[in-house]
Amino acid sequence: MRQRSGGSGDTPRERHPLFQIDGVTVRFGGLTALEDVSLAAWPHEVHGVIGPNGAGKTTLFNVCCGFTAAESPSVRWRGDPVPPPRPHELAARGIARTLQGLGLFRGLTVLENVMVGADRFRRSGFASALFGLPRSVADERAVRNRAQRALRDLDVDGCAAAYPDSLPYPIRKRVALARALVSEPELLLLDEPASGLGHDDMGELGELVRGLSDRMAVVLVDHHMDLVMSVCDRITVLDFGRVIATGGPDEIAANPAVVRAYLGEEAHT
Amino acid sequence: GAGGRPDGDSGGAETGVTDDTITIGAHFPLTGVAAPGYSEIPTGAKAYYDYVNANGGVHGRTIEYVYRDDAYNPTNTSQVTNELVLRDEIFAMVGGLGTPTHGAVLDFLHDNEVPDLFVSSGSLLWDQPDTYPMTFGWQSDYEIEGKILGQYLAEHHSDAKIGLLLQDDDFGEDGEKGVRAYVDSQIVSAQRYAPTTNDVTPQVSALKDAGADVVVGFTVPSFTALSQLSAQRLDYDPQWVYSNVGSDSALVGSLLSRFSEGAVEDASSLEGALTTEYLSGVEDSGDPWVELWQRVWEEHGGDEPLTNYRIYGMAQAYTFVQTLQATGPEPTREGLVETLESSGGEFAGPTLSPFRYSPDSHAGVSGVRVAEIVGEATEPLTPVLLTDNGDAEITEQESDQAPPPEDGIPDAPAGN
Amino acid sequence: MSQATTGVRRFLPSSPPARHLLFTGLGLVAVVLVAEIVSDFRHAQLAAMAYYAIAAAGLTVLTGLNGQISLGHGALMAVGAYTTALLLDGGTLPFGVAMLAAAAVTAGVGVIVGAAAARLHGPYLAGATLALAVGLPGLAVYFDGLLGGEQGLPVATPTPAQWFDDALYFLTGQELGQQKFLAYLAWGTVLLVFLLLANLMTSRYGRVWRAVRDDEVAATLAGIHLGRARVLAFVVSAACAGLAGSVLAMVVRLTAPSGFTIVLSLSLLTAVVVGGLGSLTGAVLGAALLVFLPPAVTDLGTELGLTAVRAAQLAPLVYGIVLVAAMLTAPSGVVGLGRRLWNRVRNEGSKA
Amino acid sequence: MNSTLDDPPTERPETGLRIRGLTARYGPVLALDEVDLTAPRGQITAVLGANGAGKTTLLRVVSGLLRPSGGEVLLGSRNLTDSAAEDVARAGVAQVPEGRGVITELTVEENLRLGALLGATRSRAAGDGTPAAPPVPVSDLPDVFALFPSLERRRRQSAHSLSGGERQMLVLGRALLSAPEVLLLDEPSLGLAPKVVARIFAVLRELVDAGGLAVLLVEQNARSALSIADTGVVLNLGRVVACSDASALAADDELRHAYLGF
Amino acid sequence: MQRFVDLTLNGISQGAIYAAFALALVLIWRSTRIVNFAQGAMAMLTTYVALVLIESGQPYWVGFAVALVAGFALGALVERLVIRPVEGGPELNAVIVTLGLFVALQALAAILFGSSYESFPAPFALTGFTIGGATVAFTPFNAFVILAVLAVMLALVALFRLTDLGLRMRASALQQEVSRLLGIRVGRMLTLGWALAAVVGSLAGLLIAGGSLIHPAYMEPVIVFGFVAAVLGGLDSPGGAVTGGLLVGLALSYVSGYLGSELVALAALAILVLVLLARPQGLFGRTTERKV
Ligand SMILES: Nc1ncnc2c1ncn2[C@@H]1O[C@H](COP(=O)(O)OP(=O)(O)OP(=O)(O)O)[C@@H](O)[C@H]1O
Ligand SMILES: Nc1ncnc2c1ncn2[C@@H]1O[C@H](COP(=O)(O)OP(=O)(O)OP(=O)(O)O)[C@@H](O)[C@H]1O
Ligand SMILES: [Mg+2]
Ligand SMILES: [Mg+2]
Repeated sequence: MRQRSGGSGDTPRERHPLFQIDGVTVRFGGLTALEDVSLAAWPHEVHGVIGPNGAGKTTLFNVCCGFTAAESPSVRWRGDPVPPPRPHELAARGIARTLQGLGLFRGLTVLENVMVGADRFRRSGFASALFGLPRSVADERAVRNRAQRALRDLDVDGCAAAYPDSLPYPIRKRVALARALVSEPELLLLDEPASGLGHDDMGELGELVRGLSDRMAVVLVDHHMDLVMSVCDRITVLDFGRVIATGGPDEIAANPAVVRAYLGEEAHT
Repeated sequence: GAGGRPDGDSGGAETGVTDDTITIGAHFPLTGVAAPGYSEIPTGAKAYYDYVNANGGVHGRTIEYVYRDDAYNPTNTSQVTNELVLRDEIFAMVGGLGTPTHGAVLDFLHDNEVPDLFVSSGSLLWDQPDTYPMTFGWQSDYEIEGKILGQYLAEHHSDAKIGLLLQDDDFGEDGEKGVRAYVDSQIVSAQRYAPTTNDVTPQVSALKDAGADVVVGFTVPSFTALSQLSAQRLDYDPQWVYSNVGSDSALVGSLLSRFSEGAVEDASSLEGALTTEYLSGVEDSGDPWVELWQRVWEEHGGDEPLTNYRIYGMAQAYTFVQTLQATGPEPTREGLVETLESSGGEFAGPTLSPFRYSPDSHAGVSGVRVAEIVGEATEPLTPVLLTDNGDAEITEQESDQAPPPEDGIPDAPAGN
Repeated sequence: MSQATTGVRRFLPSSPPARHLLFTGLGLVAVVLVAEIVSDFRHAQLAAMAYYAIAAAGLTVLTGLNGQISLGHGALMAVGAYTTALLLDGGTLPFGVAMLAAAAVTAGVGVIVGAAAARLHGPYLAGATLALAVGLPGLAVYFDGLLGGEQGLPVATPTPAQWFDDALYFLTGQELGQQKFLAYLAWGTVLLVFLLLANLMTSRYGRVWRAVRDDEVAATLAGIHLGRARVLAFVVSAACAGLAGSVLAMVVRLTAPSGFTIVLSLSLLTAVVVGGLGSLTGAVLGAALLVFLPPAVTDLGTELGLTAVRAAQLAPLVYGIVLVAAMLTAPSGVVGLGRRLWNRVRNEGSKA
Repeated sequence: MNSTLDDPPTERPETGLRIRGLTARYGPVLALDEVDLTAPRGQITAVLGANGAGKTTLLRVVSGLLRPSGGEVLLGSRNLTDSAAEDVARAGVAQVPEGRGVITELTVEENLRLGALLGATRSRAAGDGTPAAPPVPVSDLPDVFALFPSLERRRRQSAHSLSGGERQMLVLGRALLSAPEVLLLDEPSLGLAPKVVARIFAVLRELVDAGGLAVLLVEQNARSALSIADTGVVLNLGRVVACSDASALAADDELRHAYLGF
Repeated sequence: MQRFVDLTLNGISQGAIYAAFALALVLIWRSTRIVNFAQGAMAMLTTYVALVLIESGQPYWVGFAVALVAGFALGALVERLVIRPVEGGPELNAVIVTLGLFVALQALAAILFGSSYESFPAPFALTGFTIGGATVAFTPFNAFVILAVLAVMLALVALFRLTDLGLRMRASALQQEVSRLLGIRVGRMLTLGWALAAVVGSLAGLLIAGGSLIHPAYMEPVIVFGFVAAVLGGLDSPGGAVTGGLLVGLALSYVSGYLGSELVALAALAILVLVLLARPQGLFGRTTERKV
């Protein structure tokens, strides 16, 4: 079932994780959403984060993206300490994320949606856009080409001119993914990419994610165990804001604490 | 140019003048915050022109009076003046209202050589014959009014502490200048209110705090009323002195007296306040001019009552008809200006004192008299006092005001 | 029918800026044609329409593309107008420089206002900008020594350069009057502003503004600094307002606080929405509504035999009713309505 | 409409929800094409189908949010076809909408109170003070909190702060509080942890078995849906392509591969 | 010192008026998520209704009550006829509709009642209380205004916090579709919201008019400052509206008294900007921290 592209899970080719965050503690008033959680994303690896609803998965992503401030996280990028990221700097740092909802721009066509994702590759400035200088035109063309390529890669170039609302849900999910991928990230954070997808689409998504791990590190949150178990090299399980288990898919599936807190007996098929 | 003259005895056709009509225009705030009161002025003027037209017009021509709304916004004034000048092709602008509003079209009217008569504002701007040779003021300007009030106070309230309540524009500023020329040292506080506000209690309270026992207000009527209400609230009762603009006792008094009908025992009206006059008002029922206005309004006005604003409009219209009569049967724009410069100073009319018109001056009425408000009417305290801007002296007017002509229409002077 | 449109499209340049240049050229021809045909009175109306159109175009970028409501653009126009009045006062500065300076100064104010506005949303932004519209003109009264108080500052009228006069005479054989010159000046500015705004709207900036409007979080994740994008939109739109104020000052020849009341700000917003939010064509249509509707209603009222006072009161009544009716029948503005009709015609055409 | 508890549901099938020849369009798009189906009381009817099959549309038409262009919707003897959404809700049809059904500006408790209010309205409308629907295990707030403990701790928190799964729980709890006769669930498992899904399905089964509740369950997750459903209906491109016993459906390999993908 | 006391008391009584108006805005915002720019014009219209009655010889309180009833009817009518179609649509469309309504109603009043100043009576004395021999800028009528405003505020808080009706109204405003699925008659709630807000607005109109002058545009300054007050307090909160109103009233009174009245509007701007920079949701507005 697993189509691993390399043995990266067991013998990392790199000495350092691409991205590492340690000691994440987040409190909302009296509620502790995360307590001393760590997460490391290795290149060429798909890392799953699972856990019950409200365990803090999305919050952890939010800390990684700088949307939520944690108490004293230490962040490393390829082993070097860096300041905690700020949301609008992520794209430039090579981090992309999809949202638990869709987060598509309703007033922009599919192509434009993806072009926004490619914004970091532009080179010309305000004046050349204002006066319509050739530099800006060329720049615009380049960004458009990138976006078209990204759409083609995900097989949704047919609806480039459509507006997101008019498209079926699975297509929209792909567009959202295309927008994340067009920025050519090194780290991709996927928050529930499979929610709402049918069986076939989920299968394709799994293959796609595996394919992506050749090019980048992927961290994935989802509640579909089929998907998580089949694509992840390593899994972290959160419960009540704490890490209760880490390990390969098989270890996790067999971990009684995980079964108790998350999987339940029945769904474990 | 509209309508050539077929009999061609003068050859030239003047814009806005045809064989049987003369078209003139004006701008007023007919809507918006400034509309109350001011929007009545053109209705008065219109009634008088209708009256004249019904009685044969001026030299055989009827007067077509077009007035447009500018909502007291200079941008709109500019637009409606364009409309009046370029589309309606008026012969002259007569009585356009407001300092900032009319200020916006001074240059335009000048460039298009449109006579700009009798601006409805007491600003000094209209008296610049060198820059604006076709613009004329009409009413007494705020400075001379201030001077005459100042002199009166210096004589009759020489020990008083004087406070000033001033509208924060040229009206208050010019008035203050005039008052200070005589009683500068007596002034204990000068409070200004922005015409856009709706609350003058802080200002009145400051005057009370400064211990002013005479308060001179250069206020428009609504703020006169508001200042009275604020004073009543603070139980503050100085000797009030209001500029002519804001002392319309018929209006303000009736507004205020309504409050006394209710739970307020202490009737607050303008009783006993001092003011100035350059025209007789509705309440002076014995006055022959007022009788004329009442007749005109009954015949050509609407159902609404005659007010001092309407009298103002009629009096202004009277002066314009007078000017036309004097200009003769072939009115030209230059002729109009010439007439005013040469003989405008001698016009006898509804104003208590003559105009200051001459080749060197386009300033309006030369003087006012100080009066006390008694009930809804006024009782003169001084003869009509004449003066001019700057340090011109104040003198008493010698002659009495002439009554209106029998038919209520100014005669064409002999020789024309 | 659709073939006809694609046929036309084939002859259009493919890059947006080139297309905009072409349209501007066509616009210029249209302006000259209209200006040479109509009367001086219409020139004055056209000039008025122009300054509304410029300000509305700036506002439509801000509100339509970036989703920020501003009820305070009238105050920004005042900044441009006062700047122009002060700079033209000496009589030595060319009016073009004064206009540029007006745009620049207002853009500077736009940075400050925009920085505050960037943190606010919906009614909070509306409230703050409303306070701006009402508060800022107070400065002119406070600094009455410099800014002329309630009475305002007179503005020197610009005069055409000799070459312009000559060129136009050569082209049309007609004299260039003051009104006509102002109309040319105003519409020349409109064309220029529209050209630049169209470039921006089709560039990445337009796209980024729309993205920020639609989804802040997703936009941030795409690497967009929300605050910067918002402030930039505000600055661009403020510069337009400043330019509009500058043109207004020169056309009206006076700049006074009473010319920049809240009514002006609200009119601009109305023009933008009724014309069609986010569209430059809509801005022009909205401006036309502001200039031509009230006098038309007043005239109609007078013709129906109403007194001038009644007719004048009729204008705001009808104006208000038109606003309500427009929003109920064409919620996407005149441009949106046109687009819908056009699509229907085209669909029927292609079915046939 | 006032059926009694001891009525075996199968004997009075007309007491559930019946849909006859239902057709709906979005402009030119035909989203539902002559759909017939029945959701009897005391049963779970699963509606399955790929993305875009028309499942959500079906529920929106039933709950009155969308006007059908043909066909009818009957609740017991009552015709709900052209009723407004609020009247359908008051008649006892509760919908758990897909995605955003939480009023995020209200607190968790206020959201739940809205459900309870509808329940109270319904029992008042029934006249005699007894609940309009048979007693269900979830009749007040504590019951909801027992079912979804994580909501209790967030009771006074604004619903905005909830996680995706917590929101889904909130909407479910709210719908149950309205004491519905028919429960329309649009992908209730969306974003929920496997354990919670299992619990919810078990609770549903319990509710249905306890008495008159009819459940129309729309699910992507065909396998687990069929495992608790009595009947399965498969939609494809707005049409019913199969309708039979849940276990039979699950066993039909051809159908499974063509439409259900497992 | 006397001056300071006077300015303070005057600020409080002016502030109460802004608060009354802000309460109406808050009510409509909470129950329909629309900022009603026509609120002032609607209030002006009903105040004229009261004036016509009072001038025809009816007692003040009859005019007062009829004006409130008229406000209720007008609010409901306006919502049904012109607001309903734009509800749930783009935010700006509703803004433009209320602006259009504002302009039209004001023009209508000018046509119906003429555009001149009218004095509007007050039910209580208009001379300030005398404290320690000095008369202060606070009249029995001012006291009535403040009591009325506080009563309305408490009523609104109770409505929204404690009653089911309030909860239904809020839900309808926030999510129409979900509310309908919960059996709420959304249309009725929205109409009710407008009607109640128009009653509160009419009350504000009457309180402002009392013992002062009215004309078709008399509400204009109040609209601006009332809106500023509502935004300052956080549009969602009745308590915020009253706090905001008093704050604006006091600040403007001090500015007008000590600095100059031309700075009043500018001061309002300054306060608003300062507060909103620190709290973009207003003083009492709830912030929604979670974005993702
Ligand atoms: N701004 C906030 N204020 C208060 N509580 C919050 C806030 N944000 C998140 N929480 C709480 O923190 C907890 C963790 O939320 P988070 O969204 O990370 O959960 P999750 O693991 O992603 O769950 P799910 O699988 O349901 O999406 C939740 O219980 C949520 O209610
Ligand atoms: N508002 C709309 N306007 C136009 N077409 C729509 C609209 N909503 C849905 N559709 C179309 O109607 C069809 C049925 O959609 P529906 O949402 O009912 O499917 P679904 O079975 O619920 O899918 P999913 O599993 O993705 O939720 C689809 O083709 C969809 O594109
Ligand atoms: Mg989550
Ligand atoms: Mg669906």
